Amino acid sequence: MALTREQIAIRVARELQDGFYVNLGIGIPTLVANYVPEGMEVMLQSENGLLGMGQFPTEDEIDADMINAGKQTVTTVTGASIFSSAESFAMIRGGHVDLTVLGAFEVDTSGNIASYMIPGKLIKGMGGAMDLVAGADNIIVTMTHASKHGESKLLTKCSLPLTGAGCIKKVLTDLAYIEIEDGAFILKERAPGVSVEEIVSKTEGKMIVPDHVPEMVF
Amino acid sequence: MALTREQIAIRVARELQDGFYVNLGIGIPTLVANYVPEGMEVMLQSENGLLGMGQFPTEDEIDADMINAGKQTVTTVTGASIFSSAESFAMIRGGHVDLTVLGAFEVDTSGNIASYMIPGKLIKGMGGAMDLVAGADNIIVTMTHASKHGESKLLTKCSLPLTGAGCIKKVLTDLAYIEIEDGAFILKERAPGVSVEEIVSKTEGKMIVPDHVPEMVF
Amino acid sequence: MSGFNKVVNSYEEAMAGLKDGMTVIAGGFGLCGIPENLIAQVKKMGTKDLTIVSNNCGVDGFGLGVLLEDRQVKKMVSSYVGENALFMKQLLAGELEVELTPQGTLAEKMRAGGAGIPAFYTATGYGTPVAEGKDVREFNGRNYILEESITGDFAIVKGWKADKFGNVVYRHTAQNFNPMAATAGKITVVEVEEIVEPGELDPAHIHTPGIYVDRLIVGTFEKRIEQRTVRT
Amino acid sequence: MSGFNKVVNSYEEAMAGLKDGMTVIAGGFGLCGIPENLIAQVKKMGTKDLTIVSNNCGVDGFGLGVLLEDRQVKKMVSSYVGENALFMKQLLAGELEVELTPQGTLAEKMRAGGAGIPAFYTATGYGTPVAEGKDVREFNGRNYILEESITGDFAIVKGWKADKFGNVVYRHTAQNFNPMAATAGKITVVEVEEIVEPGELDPAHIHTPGIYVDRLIVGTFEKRIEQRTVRT
Repeated sequence: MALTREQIAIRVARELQDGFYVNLGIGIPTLVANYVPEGMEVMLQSENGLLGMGQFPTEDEIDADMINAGKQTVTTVTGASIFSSAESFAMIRGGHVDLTVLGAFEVDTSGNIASYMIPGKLIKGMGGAMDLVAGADNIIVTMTHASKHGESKLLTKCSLPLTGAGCIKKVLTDLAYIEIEDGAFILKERAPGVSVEEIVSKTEGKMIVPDHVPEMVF
Repeated sequence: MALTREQIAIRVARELQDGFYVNLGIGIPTLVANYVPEGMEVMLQSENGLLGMGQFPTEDEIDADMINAGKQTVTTVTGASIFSSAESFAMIRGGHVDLTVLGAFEVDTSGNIASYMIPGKLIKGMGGAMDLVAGADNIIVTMTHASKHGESKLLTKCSLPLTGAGCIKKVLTDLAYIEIEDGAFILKERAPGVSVEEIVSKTEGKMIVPDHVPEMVF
Repeated sequence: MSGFNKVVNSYEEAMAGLKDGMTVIAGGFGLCGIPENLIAQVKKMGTKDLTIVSNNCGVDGFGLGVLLEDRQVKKMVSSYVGENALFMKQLLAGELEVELTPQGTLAEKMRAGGAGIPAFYTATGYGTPVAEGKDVREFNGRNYILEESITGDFAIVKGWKADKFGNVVYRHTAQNFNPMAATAGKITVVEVEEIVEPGELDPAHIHTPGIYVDRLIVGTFEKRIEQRTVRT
Repeated sequence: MSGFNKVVNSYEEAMAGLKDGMTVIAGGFGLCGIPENLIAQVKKMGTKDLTIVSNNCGVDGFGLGVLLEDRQVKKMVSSYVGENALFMKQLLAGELEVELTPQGTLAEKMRAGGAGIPAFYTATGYGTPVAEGKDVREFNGRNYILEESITGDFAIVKGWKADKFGNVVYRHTAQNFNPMAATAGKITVVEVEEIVEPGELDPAHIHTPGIYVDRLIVGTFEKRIEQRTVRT
């Protein structure tokens, strides 16, 4: 079975470490905050200028001046700091964020990522995504393995305009956890009940399959 | 008579305008603060990170954490702000300071200034002077017109290592107020009782003498 | 206005001198911390052919979006413009130019503009459409692109509190792009919720020192929320 | 150390890992806002061949000056080194290397280093000895030189108050180079006068967010005054 959105978030959360500063993108990445392992503390960075993002506010707490990068109303945790966009991206570009999780349209075996633009169709802009992928050492891309029409999103070469070049090393899809190394996808883990054959068949780019590919356990 | 240090400061103070942000260098420039015209407000910037520098503290007010760029203990005025060195030089480099007054060893007819180093003799460093001369539009250099041995400090070409190239337009010496334009010193005003001839004789670089050179009045 | 009193008393005075074809840098992120009334004044003035530098372009009918209604905007420099149907329409019709700029690069371009740094290198955008036509240079084995700074004829900024000297503090995440915008305008106009007595702001905690501020005005704000999310 | 508790309990622990030949960035301006005890710890450790990046090099017998006594410093990157006889002696004897860097360029190099900007253009130093060997480029009719950023193996920083998360505020002009130094160390060590309870610092007025801070220690400080000037 393909992973649910929640299972994707749970699997990503296993990459967290105590004391990590983490930037979570919009969508599935946001859910990761719900699965921080017991006894572990992480601090969420929101690129509009907030370190130490808390949960959504109650009706009484709502404040138009306190939002996250998804423009959602939020709160802060104890130990938070608030700063300018320049300072926020100094943190991001300077490599101070320990883990970045974000979505994508496509990734390829060179570690390229396309996530912000479908020419002639979707021209919204890259927001902070280009800075996030260029600045972070430790990035996990979460995405569906293939489109609704079955077209692979793990490619030899991205077809869409790039968000970043050669910067992605870890991809978690609904079917598998994959690392990118020396111009190939390395199949590291598969979703429960999903066969290596299915994953390979839905992967357009070169994939290396180790002898043993453990199944994820939830 | 050559101008006294106080007269130099008084003459510079005439260039102040209400609402000016001013950076005053160490030495004679510092004295300018004592001669701000009645009814006029200026705010002093100190490049270690203080805008709105006040007078020296009383014994009771002395605080090791409140100093100016000359490392002297100071106070702040109402409306002051305190910030990092990066922010301070963003102001300076970005051209936000209205007037900069600083000393020099030499200036030349190309607007070059040498003020920080005498090779083999004095190797203290440029401090903030290079940023100040590069960042400001409106700079007044104060200096003695000639050395104790009578050697001119207003040259065709600076002999010492430069602090800045082509950035000086106004020089006030103990003998004259001079502007630099199109590769020449323009003699604008002379110290009371000092002849044009004396000034010209003590100026090594090309000097243009207008028909009328008014005497400064104190 | 005399000495260091930056306070003006009308929005007309606040935006006096704005002319067709000028570049305006605006603070704000989404609808948070945007200079609502200064934008409304620009709409009222009807100034045309503006280049607007702002992370976003508001929404239909609010924020910078209102300047699209009478086609006052020639070009937007933004990182994300996805919340605005009229924007998309004008863009696809070729009536509006957009220069998509990564958010961190945009923030840094404003800061650099205000700080006298004409250009800087960043890895952001290397190998992407953003890098097209830009210099590439290697430092320590990695490739970076050269980005030039931005300055504006005007900067319009939303603060929380200020004193008459133009010292400004921002509230919560309404800070965002405002401090950088404030440094990068030839004329910087700040509107705030409250003007406090001189000396009330702690000198060590001022976000925007008055040296960057030319005009200051107090206004009232709608503060529309873009994504109202609550927990129950 | 667990979670976000950055507090360490000894200066040994604070500077653990410092090795011969490393680069150390230090906050402070003159003797104001210098990490006195961290410097003393470096002296105690006897680490050699250090490159020290700091606006000044202390005075004879205090501040970074103490590191000269046992010749621990190979190279200083500073804007002004005029207050130190031992420094001059070692420099003129060729026992010490100095890279004179304009003060604003030095501050910006540290900030850039922390912010992932490998290099930037500035007009500061164009046409002077500082420009030697550096790229020159024209923007809008003016010449600028390319300056590369600075990062350090360690950054040593003096704060006023901090919470256990490493959020730091500085006192008065003891801020100076400290915030930039804090961003530019692979390992950033901050010593403060007081560690306050979590939540006590206003999130909007933190000078150095905890993300930059690896180790935090509370110390006592002499705070020597370099130029005691009083009015009567």
